[in-house]
Formats: sequence, C-alpha cells, structure tokens
Amino acid sequence: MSFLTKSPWILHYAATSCNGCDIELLACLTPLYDVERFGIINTGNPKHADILMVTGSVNEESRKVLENLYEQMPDPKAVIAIGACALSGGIFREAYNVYGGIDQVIPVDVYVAGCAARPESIIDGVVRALGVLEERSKNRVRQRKVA
Amino acid sequence: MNLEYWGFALAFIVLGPVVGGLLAGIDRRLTARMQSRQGPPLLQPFYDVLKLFEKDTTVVTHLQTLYLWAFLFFMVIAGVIIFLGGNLLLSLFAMTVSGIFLCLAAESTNSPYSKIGSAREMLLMMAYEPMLIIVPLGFFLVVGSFQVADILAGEPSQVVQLLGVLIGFLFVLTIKLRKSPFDISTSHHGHQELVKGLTTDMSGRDLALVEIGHWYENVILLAWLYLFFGPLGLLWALPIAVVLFFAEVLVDNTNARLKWGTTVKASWWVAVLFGVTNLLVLPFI
Amino acid sequence: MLLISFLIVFPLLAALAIAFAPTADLRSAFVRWSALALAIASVVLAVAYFRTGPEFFSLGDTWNGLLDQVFLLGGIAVALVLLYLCRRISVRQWYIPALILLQMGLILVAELAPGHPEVARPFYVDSFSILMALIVGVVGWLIAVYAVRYMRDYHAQHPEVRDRQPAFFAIVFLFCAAMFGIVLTNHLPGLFFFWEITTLCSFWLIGYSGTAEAMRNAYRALTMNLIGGVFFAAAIVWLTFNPELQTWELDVVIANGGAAALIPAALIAVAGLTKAAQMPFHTWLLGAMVAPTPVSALLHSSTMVKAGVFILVKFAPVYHGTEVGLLLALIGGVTFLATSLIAVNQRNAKLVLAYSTIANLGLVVMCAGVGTTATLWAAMLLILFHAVAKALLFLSVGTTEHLVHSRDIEDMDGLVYRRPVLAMTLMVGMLGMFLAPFGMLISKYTCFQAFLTVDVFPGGGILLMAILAFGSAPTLFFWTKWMGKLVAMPRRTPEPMPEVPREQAFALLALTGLTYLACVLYPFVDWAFILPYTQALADAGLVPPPSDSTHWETFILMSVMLAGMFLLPVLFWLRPPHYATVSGYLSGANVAGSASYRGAMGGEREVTARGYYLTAFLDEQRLTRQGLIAAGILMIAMLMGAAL
Amino acid sequence: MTVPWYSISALVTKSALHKPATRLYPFEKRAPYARTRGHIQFKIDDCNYCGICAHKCPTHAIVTNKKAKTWAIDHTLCILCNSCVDECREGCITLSNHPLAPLGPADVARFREEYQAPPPPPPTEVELTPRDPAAP
Amino acid sequence: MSQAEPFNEIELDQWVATAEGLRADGYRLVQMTGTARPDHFEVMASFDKDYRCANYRMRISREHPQLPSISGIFLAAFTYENELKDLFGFEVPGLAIDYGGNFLRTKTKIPFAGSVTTKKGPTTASSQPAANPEQ
Amino acid sequence: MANRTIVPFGPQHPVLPEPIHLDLELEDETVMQALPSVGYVHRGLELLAEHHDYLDMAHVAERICGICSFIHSQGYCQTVEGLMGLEVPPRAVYLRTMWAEISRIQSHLLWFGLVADAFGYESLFQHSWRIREQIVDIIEETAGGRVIYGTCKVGGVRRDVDNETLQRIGRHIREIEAEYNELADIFRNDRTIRKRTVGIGMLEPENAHALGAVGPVARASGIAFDGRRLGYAAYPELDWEPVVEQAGDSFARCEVRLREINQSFDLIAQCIARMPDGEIEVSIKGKRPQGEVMGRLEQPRGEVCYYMQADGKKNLQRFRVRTPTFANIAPLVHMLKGCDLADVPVITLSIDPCVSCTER
Ligand code: NFV
Ligand code: SF4
Ligand code: SF4
Ligand code: SF4
Repeated sequence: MSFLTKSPWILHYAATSCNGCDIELLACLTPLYDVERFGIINTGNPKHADILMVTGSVNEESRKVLENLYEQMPDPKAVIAIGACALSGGIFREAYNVYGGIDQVIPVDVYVAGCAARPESIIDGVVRALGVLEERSKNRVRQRKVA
Repeated sequence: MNLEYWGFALAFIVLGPVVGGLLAGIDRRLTARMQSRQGPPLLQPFYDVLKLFEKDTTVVTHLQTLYLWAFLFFMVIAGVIIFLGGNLLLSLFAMTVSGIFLCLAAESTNSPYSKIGSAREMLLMMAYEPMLIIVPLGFFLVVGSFQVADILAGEPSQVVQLLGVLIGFLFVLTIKLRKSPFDISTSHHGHQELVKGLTTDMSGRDLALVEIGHWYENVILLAWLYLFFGPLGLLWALPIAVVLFFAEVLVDNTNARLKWGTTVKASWWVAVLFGVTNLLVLPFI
Repeated sequence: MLLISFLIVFPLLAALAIAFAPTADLRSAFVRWSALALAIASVVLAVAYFRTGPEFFSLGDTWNGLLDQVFLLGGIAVALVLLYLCRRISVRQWYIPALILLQMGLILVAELAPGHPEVARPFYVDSFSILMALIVGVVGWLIAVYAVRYMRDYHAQHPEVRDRQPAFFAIVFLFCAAMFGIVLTNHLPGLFFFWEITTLCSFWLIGYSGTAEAMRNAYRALTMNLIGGVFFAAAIVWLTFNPELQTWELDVVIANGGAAALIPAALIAVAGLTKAAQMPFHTWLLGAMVAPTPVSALLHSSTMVKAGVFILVKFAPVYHGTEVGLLLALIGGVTFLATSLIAVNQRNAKLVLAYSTIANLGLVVMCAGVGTTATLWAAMLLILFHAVAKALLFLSVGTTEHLVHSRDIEDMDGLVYRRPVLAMTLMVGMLGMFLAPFGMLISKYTCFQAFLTVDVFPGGGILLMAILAFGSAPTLFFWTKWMGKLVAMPRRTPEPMPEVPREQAFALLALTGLTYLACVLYPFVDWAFILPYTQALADAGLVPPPSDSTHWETFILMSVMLAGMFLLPVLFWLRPPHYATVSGYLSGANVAGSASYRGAMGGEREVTARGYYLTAFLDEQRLTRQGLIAAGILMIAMLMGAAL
Repeated sequence: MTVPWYSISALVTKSALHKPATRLYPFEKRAPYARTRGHIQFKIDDCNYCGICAHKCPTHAIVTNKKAKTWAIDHTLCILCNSCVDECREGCITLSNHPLAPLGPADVARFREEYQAPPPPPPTEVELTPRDPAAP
Repeated sequence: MSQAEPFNEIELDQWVATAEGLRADGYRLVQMTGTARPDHFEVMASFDKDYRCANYRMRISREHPQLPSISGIFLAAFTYENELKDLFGFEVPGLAIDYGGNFLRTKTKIPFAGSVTTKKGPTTASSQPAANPEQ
Repeated sequence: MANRTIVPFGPQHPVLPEPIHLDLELEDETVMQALPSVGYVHRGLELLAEHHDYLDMAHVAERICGICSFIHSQGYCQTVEGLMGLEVPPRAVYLRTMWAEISRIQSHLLWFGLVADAFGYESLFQHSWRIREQIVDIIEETAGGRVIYGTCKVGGVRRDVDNETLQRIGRHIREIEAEYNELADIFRNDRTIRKRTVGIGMLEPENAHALGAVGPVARASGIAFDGRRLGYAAYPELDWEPVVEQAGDSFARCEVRLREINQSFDLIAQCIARMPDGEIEVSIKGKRPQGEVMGRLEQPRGEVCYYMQADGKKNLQRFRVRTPTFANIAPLVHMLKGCDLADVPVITLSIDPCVSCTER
C-alpha cells in the first residue's frame, strides 16, 4: 500500500472561482468535516502538495499560474477539478475572459460536479483521487527500480 | 562514561525519530481536539514522512540537499551529546550549527519566501540563543558542571533554584517548537504569510529530512526539559516534562502569531528578567 | 638572542632593500622572500624555544646602555616624523601636535630623569610571545604574498592614487619589525618606541590613497593612538618615579601584581584599549577600512590591534581579581555587545569585518580583565583563531571585491556557484569566526565557564556572561546572513568572472588550511603554547593554577563534528543525489524560472531578496552613542579605581 | 468583560474534553434537507421532448431532440439552478438530494461525446440604438 | 436607489472642474463606468453625499477616446480609470497609478470597445481536454 | 544590486484563499510599496448580459461571488424590478431581508475565521467555522444550497419558508449567537490579537472619505454610512442603527464586523417576528426592463452598485456592478504603506477582500 493515500497533502488554487467552491473546500478543513482525519493538510505550497484542487475556470491569467503550480508539484500527483466552473466553465462559459474548464490547461483526474460542490462531494472526490495516486505511486516506484 | 550512556546515545539515534514522531502525532491530535476536530491518526507524522520518501524530490539547487544533510547530522550530534551524558553547552552549540545549516538550505534556493523564512529563523535564533545559553549556565552554577550526567545526579531542589530559568526556557521552547505566538519562520499547521517559510522550496526526501530533524530536535528539547526535573527520578521527571511539553500545545492554540520584532524583544526581556535575574539571585537561594 | 635580533632587524633591512629596489619585479621578489624568511624565522623561534618558560636576554651593560639611547633617539625621531607629517593639518586639529609633544615630553621626563631605572634584560621569549611571533610571521607572510599582486591590480584599477608601492611595502615590513619588537621586548620604553612605530606606520598606511577621506581617517587613527601613547608614556613616567615600584622591566611590573602595579597597568590598559580599538576609541579602526585590503587585513588580524590585546593579556595577572580588571572586562563587554549589534546593520563587507574584529577584541579584553587561567587560555586561543580567520576573511573579501567590483554583501550573491573556491575560503573564515566546532566557539565556551567563577564583585561574572550570551546572538545573525548570500543560487546564469590570481589563491588556501588546522590542532596549541605560559604564571603565584576539566568525549565529539564538516561535502561530491530541478516558488506567478514573475503592472518583474539589516530595530548611531558613553564612564571609573 | 487568556483556554480545553464536532462523513452520512440540491435526475418515461427544460437552462446543460427522442444532460455544466425542474410541465426532471459521485476523465468524455453537449450559442446582438435623450 | 437620481449630462471639458467642485462639497466617489454606443462612448460617474447620489454622464468620441483623469482629485478613481482603460481602450492622461492597460489583462483586448458582441476563442465543451500523460 | 526585497504576494497564497496579488517591495520586513493587481479572477461577466436574458442573469449575478451571493441576486432583482416598476410582495421583501442578514452573518463569520488564520490563531479559525457551519445549515434548509441560494428571482422569491420553520430558526439563532458571543469576546480581549491589530493599518476618517472607502472599512473610521439606510427592502421598517467605530485601525474594522454580526442576528429575529403573510412573487408577464438606473445596496463588505441600461428587449443593454471591495482597494493601498510584511495578510483581511466580487 502506498503511503501517499494516507497522507495526501493538497494545494488549493482558485482559478476564477466565485468563492462558492473555495469556501466549501475550506469548510472541508474545518471541524465539521475535518479532512485531516485522512491526513489531508492544506499545504498552500505546490512543492509539498500531492493533490492540486482547482476551483473555478481558467482565464488568461490563471492559466499561466495553473501551469506553473502544476509543474512545481513533484510527481506522483493528481488534479481535482471542483465545481461546474472548473469542470466546464459553468455559467461563465461564454464570458469573454474565460477559457473554460481547467482540463484545457492541465490534465484532470477527478471531476467534482456541483455549483457549488458540497464538502461531502469534495471528500468523495479526494477519495477517488487517492486511487489514482496509489496507481501512480506504484508506477513511479517501478520506474525508479528500472532506472 | 560508562556503557549505559553509550546505550542511551544509540537508543537516541535509533528511537529518536520514533519518539519525536509520536510526540508530533500526539501534538496534532491534541491540537485537533482543542479545535473540536477529530484529528488525524496518531501515526500520521510517520505516514507523512514515509510518503515524502515515496514522492519525487525536486530541488532548486542540488546543494540544498547537502545543507540539509549537515542540518540532520548536527542535530543528531547534539542529541548524542546529551544522551552520552555529555556537555550541555556543547550540545547547544551543535544545535545552533544545525539550525544554521537549515537556514543555509533555505537561503540557497534563493526564492523570496524561503529567504524571508530563513531570515526570520535567524532572527528567532537571535531571540532564543541568550536564553538557551543561560540554561546550561544555570545548571553549571547549581551543579558545578555542564555534564548532563552530573546534572542528572544533582539535587532534586535544583528545579526550584532554577525556576526563573525554567520559565524562560519554557518561553523559548515555544519558539523552538514553532508554536504560536512565535511560529513566524515556517508553519506546521495553520497558514502563514510566508507560505511554508524555510521549507517552501523543499520537497520529497529533502522535506522528510527536515521533518526527521525536527523530530530529533523535539526529543532533544524534551530531554532539556527533563534535565530540570531529572534528579526527581524518571517516574516523576518524565511525566512532568511531557506535560509541560504538551502545555505548549495549549499555548499554541490560545495565541495569535506575533511579529518578529515583538518576539525578539520579548525573548530578550524574558532572558533578562527570568534567566539572568535567576542566576543573580542564585547565591541567595 | 640572535633570532630575536634577526626578527627585529631583518625586516628593517628588508624594508630598506624594498624601498630602494631598482625594479618592480625585484621588489616583489624581495617582498616575497623576505616575508618567507620572517615566517621561517618565527617558526625557528618557536621550535628553538618550544615549551620553555620565559627566557630573558641581557645584552651586557654597554649594549644595554646603547639600546636605551637607541630607544630614546628613535622615539624622538618618530615624534619628529609625526610632527612633520602634521605639517598640513588645519588649525582646528591643534591637538594632534599637542598630543605628540605631550607624549614626547613625558617620555623625555622619564628617560632623562637622573637615576631612572635600568633595564638589565631588555628581551625575552616566552610561549605567548612565540605564539604572537608566529602569528605575525606566518600570517604576515601570507598577507605580504597576497599584497604583491593585489597592489598591482589596485593601482591598475585606481589610477588616481599615486603609486607609492616601494614605500608601501617598506612600511609594511617596518610594521612587522615593530610588532616583533613589541612581543619580544621586556624594556618598557622600548616597547613604547615600537608602539609608536606601529602608530606611525598605521597612519601612513591608512592614508595611503591620499584621498580626503583617507587622510581624515588616518588623522583620526593617529589621534586615538596618540591618546593611547600619552597614557603609555604616563605609565612609564609613573614607573620611573614611583619609589614602590621603580622599574622599566615588563616582567617585574607584572610579577609585582599588587596595588602598586595597578596604576601603570590601568594606564597601559587605556593604551591597549586604543590600539585594540575598544569602545571609546573604536572609530579609528572603522576609518581604517579605506586603506587597501591587505592593510586592513594586517591591521585587523596580525598586527596593530593584536598589539593592543597582547599588552592587555600580558598584564592580565595584574588585573586578575581586581575591580580595575572587572571594569576593564566590562569595557570589553560593552564593546563586544554594542559592536556585535551594530554589525547587523552593515552592508559593507569590510565594515562587517571591522565591527566583528572590534567585537572579538572586546571578548579578548573581557578575558584579559578577568585574568584567570581559563580566560587567559581563551584569550590566547581567540587571538590565534581570530588572526587566522580574519586575515582569511579580509583577503577573501579583497579578492571578491576585485571580482564583483563591490564591497556590498548583497552583491556577493551566489558566489558559491560563481567562484566556488573563493566562496569556500570565505565560508571557512566565517565558520571559523562563529560556529562550533571551530575555534572561536571553543574559546567562547571556556569564557562562559570562566566568567561564571568570577567573584570580584557579586554578580560581576554573571553580568559578563550575560553580555557574552547576548552579544553572541547577533553575531550568529550577521554571519549566517552573509553566508546565506554566498550560497544563494543565482536566479539567472551569472556572467563569467575573472580567475583568482595564483598568488592570491595560494595565500587564501594557505590561510584556509591554517584556520582548519588551528581548529583540529587546538589541543596541541594549548599544550605547546598556552599551557607553558599559564603554568609559568601559576608557578609564580600570579594566577590560580590551570585546571583541566574538559571531558575527553568533548574532544571526540568535536572531532566528529569537524570531520562531519569535511566529510559531508566529500560524500555529497562522491554520491550526489539525482533530483530534478524546478523553479523556485513565486506564488505561481513565475515567468522566467525563479528569476522573474508576472508583476502587478502586467510586466515581467525581477525577484530580488535583500538581507535583513534591522536598521529600524537596531540603530547604529544610537548604539554607538550609548556604547561610547558607557565605555567612557567605565574607563574613567577604571582609572579612578586604580588610583584609589 | 472576560479574562483575556482564560476564556480561550477554557474554550479549547472544553473542546478537547468533549466529543469533536466532526461529522464522520464517508462513514456516517447525515440525512439531507428536503430542499438540498444534490443533482438533477431524469425519468425518461414521462418526457415529451418539448425542449422547454433545455431552453430554460441557463448553461445549456440539457439537450433534447424531439425527433430522435433523446434527452441528455451534461452534469459538468449544470449549475443546479433548478430551473429545469421548475419548468418541466411533465415533472420528469427531479432534484436528488444527494450530490453526484465524482467523475473521472472517462465519464466526462462520455458526457461530452455521447451526449453531444451543444457549443455555446452565439451571443445575442444587443442593438446599439442611439440613446433617446427623452428617455429617463 | 431610485430613478429619482437622474444622470446629469456634462461636457467632457467640465469633467475635472466638476469633480473638483464635488470634492470641495464633500462628495465621495461612488463609481465610474462606461458604455459603448455606436458612434461614441459614454462615461458615467456617481458621487454620494448623505445617501444621495449625484450622477454624471459624459460623451467621449470613438475616434480619439480620451478621458482626463480625476485621480489627482479622488485617488480612488485610479481603479475605475484603469478599468475603463482596459475595457474601453480609453486614454487616461494624468492617471496617478497607471497600470498601462494591464489592470485586468483580458484575453480579448478592449472587450467593450467595438460592437457590443465579442468573438471568442475556442469553445469549451467541444474542445479537447489537455492530454493526461498516463492515459 | 538588491536594495529592496521584491516579493510576489499571491496569486497562489495560502493565507488568502483567493488569488489576490500584491507586488511587495520590502526593506527588511517593512513594506515600502504594495501594488495590488487584479485580473486573476476576471471573467467579464458584465458582458454575459448578451448571452443570458435578464431573468437568467439573476443566476449569473448570484455567482459573482459565493460569499455575498444572496445579496448579489437580491440587488440584481431589486434593480431590475426598479426598471420594470414592479412592486414585490411584502413577504418576499421580508424573506429577502432575512436571507440577506443570514448571508451577512455567514460572510462575517467566514471573515472571522480567515483573519484569525491570517495571524495564526488556528483554534479561533476552526471554532468560528464550526459556528458558521450552523448558519450554513440554516441556509441549506431554507434555500437548498449551502452557498448559492438560488431563491431570489425577479418579482419575488422562489421559495417560501413556512412559519413554523421560521420560528424554529428564530430560536436556533439565539443559541448560535450565544456561542458566537463567547468567540467574539475572546477576539476582543485577546492580548496577542490586539497586539496584531490595534494601531495597525490606520485609515484616518478624512482619508477614508477621500479614498472612497465603503462598508465596515468606512464605518471603522467613523463614517456612519450604511447602505441599508438607503431605504430598500424591509430595513426602513426595522429597528437598527449603523455600527460605527472611530479608531480606524484594523482592530476597529474587526470590531465593526463583530458587532454587525450581533446586529444581524437581531435583524433576523425582527424579520421573523414581523414576517407578513401572503404572496411571495408578482407576475412579470408582459413586462420588460426599460430605462437606466443605478441601484445601491449594502453588502457585508459595503455598498454595492448596479448600473443597468435596458431598452425593453430580453437582454440588458449594459449591466455593471461596482462591488465594495473594488472601492476599498485604494484605501487598502494606503493602509499597506509602511506596514510590516507580517501585517500584510492581517491588513488585507481587515478590509475583508473579495476578489471575485472585485474582478467580476
Ligand atoms: N460583500 C461582498 Fe462581495 C460584493 N458585492 C464584495 O466585495 O463578496 Ni464576494
Ligand atoms: S461552480 Fe458555482 S459555486 Fe463553484 S465557483 Fe463556479 S459559480 Fe461558484
Ligand atoms: S421540459 Fe420536461 S418534458 Fe419537456 S423535454 Fe424537458 S424533461 Fe422532457
Ligand atoms: S438545474 Fe439548471 S443548470 Fe442544471 S440542468 Fe437544470 S436548468 Fe440546467
């Protein structure tokens, strides 16, 4: 078993989110949901993070930021898109400064629907991402052995 | 130096991280409960570090790893000195060296958050060094030796004689454990204007080394605390030390983070008012 | 005796040869080989008198008389030269010639007094003077080797400065001669004569570039040293006329140890404080920074300031256990604390070094004031370690300055990646200055222990200890900050730099080796130079006998630490980890790697990170003022204490 | 006026001694409120493919095809505004109180391909009439 | 909030003087914004005093859209003026803190300027997601 | 040569969950210059009026921000209703007022947590969010969403809340208030918090006025402007006074919000007590918005303005929102000058910035 699944540290980035999904993500960290039960810490630092959680769709500026953050995260890593905006642009899909879902910029592993996504769904999303991470961790270990 | 002490030193090297990790685990759990949260499993710190070993390591400069090795090396030495029953002042110096290498590791990345973090760590060192130096000196005045073994063999009343020093030490312990109100150079839990300060640009194994180093450090600090009560015997001293150690968690949860200026001033005043004063009145107690 | 005269006379001859050398190459060769000869001679001296107690030399009556005359006439000559040098000062600086005349007068009063004391044994060697001679000889040699090339480059870079290299090197050698004289003579007026020569030389060297600033600083140095000289002369006058203790022999004064010796000791202490740039007088050393770097190195590490602390340590047995001693120690303490704090403010690398020098000398003064065996031990080690490490640092900074064209610490960013060897020498110098397991820390450690046992005045020792504890903290800060600059990864590929000249590299590496060696071999140094000296003093009942309380595992652990410092880089070099590199964290706004980010105005913006100078927290001017006042009061108290 | 340091210490100590407030979510699920907007459910039996729902949907998450008798929703677009539920006269769209399970890339691709979510319609031309100075 | 707070039409060259007057009268700048019209732009600004809004409207030519800055009078105007600059492409001489057209950094430059409708880049739902390296 | 440290503060930064960006120029840790930048959340939703008809735009308006979501939809609907000349039934008005005040409490409690987090007071952060969660539960029970209400529509509200539930909520909020008061007292009296906020980030009354500060920022500097006094919704009929503080520092801004939470609890109770019976919406059949209007409301963060132009078509011609945080940027720049780096998050959060509102 990979220890990655026991201690997934997250990085949250609000792309062009309306804050709705952001605060739901924050709510996950607070007493009522307390994801630290699963070893989750909101690190706020890409270099420590295992899971990138993005709320909101990408616009001109946040696109570059997302790319930077994703690149600075060490492998194995996973990306969760949270909320309709991050999935597809949601109601802002047609706005002139919006590119759409974040999968246009970085690969997304788990999509959590909702507007706003509920903390429960976000927790479910993390659980699903853990599966992805476990898989990648195994591959990674194998690769290292070969190398 | 007898065999027994060599055993202690060996045990420190091997078991230090285990104890330190457990302390961290209890700390996190306790913190969570104080915040009305369920909190992570007790073994969470170990999961974290084991995970970090699974992760890839990315560096800004390769040399940062070297500095981190030195950080860990000197931290272990500092502990070994204590557990050998050796010279407390020397152990403190070794700890300082280790801290400086941690700063260098952060400085070497040359990214602003790490650098500000390390500058603040240096400021903190500047803040707590005088008080930390006063502790062994206090023991020296009471016991007549810097040797840990002699201090342990001292009179049980030494903690009363050194009460001021103990208070001062507890004060700077908050800094050393990176707890609120003095968690200004990096943040373990909670968020910080410096992101992760010192450790911002470390990842994977590098970060794991830092974590392990901190575990060792925590054990060393616990040992320092233990020394005050050492002559009371293990049965009394260890629980008291552990309780005082975790009292820091309470402090952590009941204070806002202060700024470095306040921290430096406060620690120096504490060192003067409690540390130096205690030593001055020592002949009269 | 031959050796001694060689050490004093040879540099004089060398100075002449250098001054009149027909070609620059020949001059350089003279400089190199004479300096080497001096170094070898000092080593030979060390070997010849290895672990002996003090040994005194008499020249026989005629020669002794002649020597008196030489010292007298020489003193007058020095004074005349000084007066000549003052020919262009403004009226407002009337006090400089006044001071010269005053000390001239004093010394003439003493020397021309009928029945002034005779000196039977004008020279001596003991292990402390051997240690000092080694420092002057070896470090002086390396600095001289370094200076040859440095001065050539210096003049290439500063065409506006008049090229007076022959005189420059001649005076450096003159300086060395005087230093050897100071550490080897037992003859107080003789000592004073050498003392004045160093004043003269330093004046000339500081004013070398001839700019207005240099001249101003040179005159400041001169004034301060003259004040010291006056006090020294006063001490000699006192010793000439005091019926209780009428002697010109250094060892007699020290051996007296009683109240009678206290007054001259206190007067000489003031002289020592000026030379050692302690607090009421410290500004001259800061001004000395305008001189070419080898001069700074010379003044700071092996000569000049070391003469000051040498004399103080020499008199330590007199200060031991007296209020005067405690006050002296406190002057050192005030200096140590204030300058350590001020050093945090400094961006100019040479000023950082200057303040650190003053602080470290303050520490030595503290030790001398306390004057127990342990502090003597610490003081001597401090002198040694400081000499080596500071010389290394100054020379490294000089080289760095030539490479990056700045003395600003901020501009030394990433030196580890740009000139690894140079950065390494700088780092070793700094480690040597403040970090376990290197030298300075061993001494500090001993100081702590020793100060705690001071019992002149209740709480006095605690006060000294507190000063040491609080002063060490900022030291940690400013050195680490500087090291941090050196190790910082350049954000962009840096421009290539010129090579370090071979000779300079040699001097730097040799000093690095010495720094390292001094740490590794400090037990040997202890055994070879310090123990015999303290033992002799203890045997004479001047200080309590040395007690050896260092546990053996302390040595082992120190060695492990030292080995770790060495082996970890080697290990790293042999088995480097293979990690991927990424850009530094810039809140996700990176544009060009770690170097720039997307700024608020939309454009690309360079990241910069400046070190902390805490100018708002610690104010240089305020600290200086407070230090000056405190030290001034303490000094007056010390003099009054001695008189009462 | 409370004693400064004491009250917070009391609060955290009290919290530490009591059961944490945490809802142990995946292990214990609490009952949703009646109005909780979880996700959109569709019962195809009653649908007459009138397309009102698609028309009313602000994000065009629903596509209906009267001829082919298909009805599809792209959950990644749905903002749970509830308009479709309110507007459907047949009552075949309902709101589940339970949020949708997280989706993987494959699920999303399926939505996007199989259901052929429409490209966003072109923006409405807003007529640029010169402002009538008489208008308020 | 009511239509009882009508927009006063003023000429562009009275603008700065008006703002100065309002400042002297103790008004607070509430907002500034613009609209695109077929043949000109309009700039609307509102000022508040004692819960009453004074609204103003100016016309700005399309050929040479220029709006003199009032950020020297109301510093708060710098955000609005920078926004106008970005969204409508105005020139704002005298801007106190000038972001140089990089205030919002939009994908579509000057989105409000031309006709009211805008062209968009690639559309969302039908476009391809970024490739996932492990699939 | 590095004379200053130049740090990008944000866009991704853990202290501020939102992507705000500041260019900081530091000497040691003193901020010599702080330049905020926007654009990381700019969506351009004002122009979405071209894509969505004026009814759908209510959904867009609500999603300008997930924190002050309800009042945005309320403001949008109210302003459109003004253009259409609709009279909203009193029950709807009261329900809107109640939700608006619940939303204000929710927003202020959220801010409470974030500011506590900004100066490292983690336990206060967690406890405030624990209390906030109870408010969110009320929102979910009455509206169906936790952050997006979706209850406001042009002409009234979409959901009614039955009186029994209202009474229950009325009782429940008193319990929540008691819990909250404990926390607020801790905040007010804690020495370390005072150390971090008192005298930090000064905004003098004249500057507050000149820089156009709104909401708690202005009120903390002694300016008694509260948008709810403009006379919309049920506020004229309710019994309340704007909260005003004089000090103008970060602590005063915090204090204003702390007291406003109590005020909002009280307003909710009043709304529930006076809740009229009757319809919850009017028919909008055959009516279209026409004309031009500037509507103003009070958000948790201050006065928000909606400007609309319509010509009787389905789509609005111009829709424009000026949010309180946008107005508070200039005061923020003023406050940040000369502060410490460690104060940056605290001062920034003392204006309670909302970036998605600011940038729309
Ligand atoms: N209150 C509020 Fe808003 C609005 N309008 C703010 O600036 O929060 Ni997102
Ligand atoms: S999905 Fe909805 S709630 Fe989430 S950010 Fe987008 S608009 Fe806001
Ligand atoms: S409105 Fe109802 S009946 Fe009509 S297409 Fe939609 S689901 Fe079917
Ligand atoms: S809930 Fe709203 S967004 Fe979702 S499908 Fe129905 S109408 Fe569309």
